[in-house]
Amino acid sequence: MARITAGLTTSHIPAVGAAIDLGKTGEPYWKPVFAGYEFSKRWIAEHMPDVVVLVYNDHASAFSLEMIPTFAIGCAESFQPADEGWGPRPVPVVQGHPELAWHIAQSTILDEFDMTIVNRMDVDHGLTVPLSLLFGQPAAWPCKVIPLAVNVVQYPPPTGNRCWNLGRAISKAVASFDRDLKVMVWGTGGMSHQLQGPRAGLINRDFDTRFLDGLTKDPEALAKIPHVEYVREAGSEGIELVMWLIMRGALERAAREVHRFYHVPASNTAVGHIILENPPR
Amino acid sequence: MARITAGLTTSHIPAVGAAIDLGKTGEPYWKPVFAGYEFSKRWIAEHMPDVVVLVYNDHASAFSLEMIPTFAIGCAESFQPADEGWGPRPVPVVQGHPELAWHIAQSTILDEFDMTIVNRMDVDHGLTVPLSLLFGQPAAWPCKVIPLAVNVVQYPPPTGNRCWNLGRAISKAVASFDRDLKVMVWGTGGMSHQLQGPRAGLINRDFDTRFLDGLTKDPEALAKIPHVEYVREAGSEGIELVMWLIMRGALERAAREVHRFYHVPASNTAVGHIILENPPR
Amino acid sequence: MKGYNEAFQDIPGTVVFDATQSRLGYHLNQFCMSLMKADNRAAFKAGERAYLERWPMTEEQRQAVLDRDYNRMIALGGNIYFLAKIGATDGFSFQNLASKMTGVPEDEYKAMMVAGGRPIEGNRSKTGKAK
Amino acid sequence: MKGYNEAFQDIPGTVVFDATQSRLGYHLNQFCMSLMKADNRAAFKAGERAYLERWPMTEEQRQAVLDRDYNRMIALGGNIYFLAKIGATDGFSFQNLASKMTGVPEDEYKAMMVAGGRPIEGNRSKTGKAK
Ligand SMILES: [Fe+3]
Ligand SMILES: [Fe+3]
Repeated sequence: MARITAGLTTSHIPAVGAAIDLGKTGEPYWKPVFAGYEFSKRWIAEHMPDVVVLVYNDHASAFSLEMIPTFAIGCAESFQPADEGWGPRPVPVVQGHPELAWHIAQSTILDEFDMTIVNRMDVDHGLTVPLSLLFGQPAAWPCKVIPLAVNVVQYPPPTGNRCWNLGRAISKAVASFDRDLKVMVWGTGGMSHQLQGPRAGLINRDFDTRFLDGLTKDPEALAKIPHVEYVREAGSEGIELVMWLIMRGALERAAREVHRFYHVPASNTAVGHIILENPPR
Repeated sequence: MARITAGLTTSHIPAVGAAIDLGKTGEPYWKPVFAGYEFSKRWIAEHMPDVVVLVYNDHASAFSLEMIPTFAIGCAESFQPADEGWGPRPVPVVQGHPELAWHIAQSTILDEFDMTIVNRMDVDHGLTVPLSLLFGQPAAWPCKVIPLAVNVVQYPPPTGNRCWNLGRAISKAVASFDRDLKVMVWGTGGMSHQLQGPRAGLINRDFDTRFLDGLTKDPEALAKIPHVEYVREAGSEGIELVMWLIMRGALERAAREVHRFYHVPASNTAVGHIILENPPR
Repeated sequence: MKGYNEAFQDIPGTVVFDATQSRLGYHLNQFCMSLMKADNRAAFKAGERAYLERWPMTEEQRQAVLDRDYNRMIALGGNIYFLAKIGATDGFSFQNLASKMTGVPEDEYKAMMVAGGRPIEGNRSKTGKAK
Repeated sequence: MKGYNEAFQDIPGTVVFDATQSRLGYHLNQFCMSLMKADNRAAFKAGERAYLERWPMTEEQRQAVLDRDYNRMIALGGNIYFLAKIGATDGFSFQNLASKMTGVPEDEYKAMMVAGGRPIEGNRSKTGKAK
């Protein structure tokens, strides 16, 4: 049977993608950002998953205001990098895993999550920057990816509790998939950042640290944080952190933190990155 | 505050729409079908709602296989009749109620229903035939309509229980809307019919009668019916009946049946129509 | 969950549009969607094969469309709500399509419906497990 | 629920993209989506006003785009994830947009970020209810 081996969270800042694409990772400004992923790149090479369920938010790329799904699961064979206004990122096409994606869609719908099934979708920096951070610049991504897009653009987004429970439902779905696959779940976005208006540039190291601590030790408490607290404490785009709870809900309660990185700033944002491993079976 | 005054269910057979549009309602074949709606037309003229929340399924008109939402709520100002292959039906443009629709969207998402918000959508016979059956052929529809599209095309559809609970969440949402509006909820589709393959034409009067009886007396029991039982007993397109549970969940437990009509056949389908009134306040 | 999909297979004469069928019939069904535009219907009517070549479906699927073999289209992943657009383009009613799928003349099919439809007795179960 | 939307209004310098904003900014944001195509970007650059006239937005919204007044666009229903496409079309980084929105020179804004960002203390609450 398929099993979830590990999860990780990471910011998905577009400027980080640009730094990689333009060969600036060695510059003094960027060096400390990428240093935080050195361990992670070695770790993932040793623990290469067959499939990543990549939880991210679409930043008004695949989904306009015409149709706004709360949870959208990508069941296509492949997904093209989106043109977000400066041409598509020069990264490989993302290869999906339709069989597992459809299985997760079916299982979660029967568990009463009201998923939107998507068979055609371009993927933006929210999905491709995490891949670049973990895998660098290969000719092809080394594993399959199932995009799971969460609405955090149009209010209201799903509650933290709903995200947590979706994670649990994904865990159940993966465990019932009848093929021997190593699956990881990634939660992306965050940490504290505000990209709009006179309060742009807000960073809250204390909030972020508590969130990183709680992710391993007390995720149930994090799942109770109301939206207004994210926006107040972590900035308007800090709401992206609800997506991390999907990752956490998909892992076991006893998951162990094996790496943590926190850095301010990358562009306007606090970079947060943590790796959790499920207990060995 | 807004309140739900009544609910009704009705089949939404395309051939019924064609009979109306082509002036065939007086023909011997069609006469008994439309006779069943005579009471209903007088009743609704006396109890005219300000807004109808119209639960229906899109029949591969607004939603292709590119993107399949489980629950999609129409928040637009208006909705055009869809061209389903023979030109759009000659019926008025459907006027939405964006304020209430957005309010229901927000309330149900915070109640952990994973709605898809839709701001641009054509509406097919699933939505317009019920309007024609109740309102005839006016120059403009006499009330606002909020389309609520439920996936019953791609398996799995939402469970009956999920539909029932969505109805309850809609009831809560309407009750918290700060305007004095009379709202009805309509559940459409069904009853027994199969449109595909060698078993096409299946009709199950016993199942349909039990379903109509249970709708008033024991809706909780109906909410437990598994998908396979709908398909087996009521035909592959009989699965549309799960949508009736959304209507029923939105009404009070003590709602009273004021009209019932059942007729076989209209085209390939058993016509089922029932009107339930909430107790007066 | 495995049980979920398998349970439907006991129902005679019925194909449930699950993930397998949906993946199989994706382009066939998307072709049907294209018939929602009058221009496309005209182009299809003007040259069916040429129009079908525009869609990356299998040759089997194309042939089933050309043959108006609805049961075959369903077996190859078509869904009746999508396929209905072909019927509409042809100007046929749903009852005409039903007569094609059930293999009886349209008159006879209509008479069966007027007489109360296809009975449920004997049509519940292939294996007889469900009575 | 009423409390849900109102709670956000206590947060300084922040517009939450709720139903009201979304309805207000619908066409402004859909215009931004159009800039995801190179041809449209070229057409916009070749004649901004003419391009904006194609979209049924208000004259105020058009002027805010022409002025690259992001705070005004946000007040008029723009959402930053959509508006970022204008910045990308102009070839500006997000930090450039942030400097425009915060009204400080880009150098100064960058220096603030390098120094740890805008502090949360004093930026939580308009009313002082949240400390
Ligand atoms: Fe983001
Ligand atoms: Fe229907």
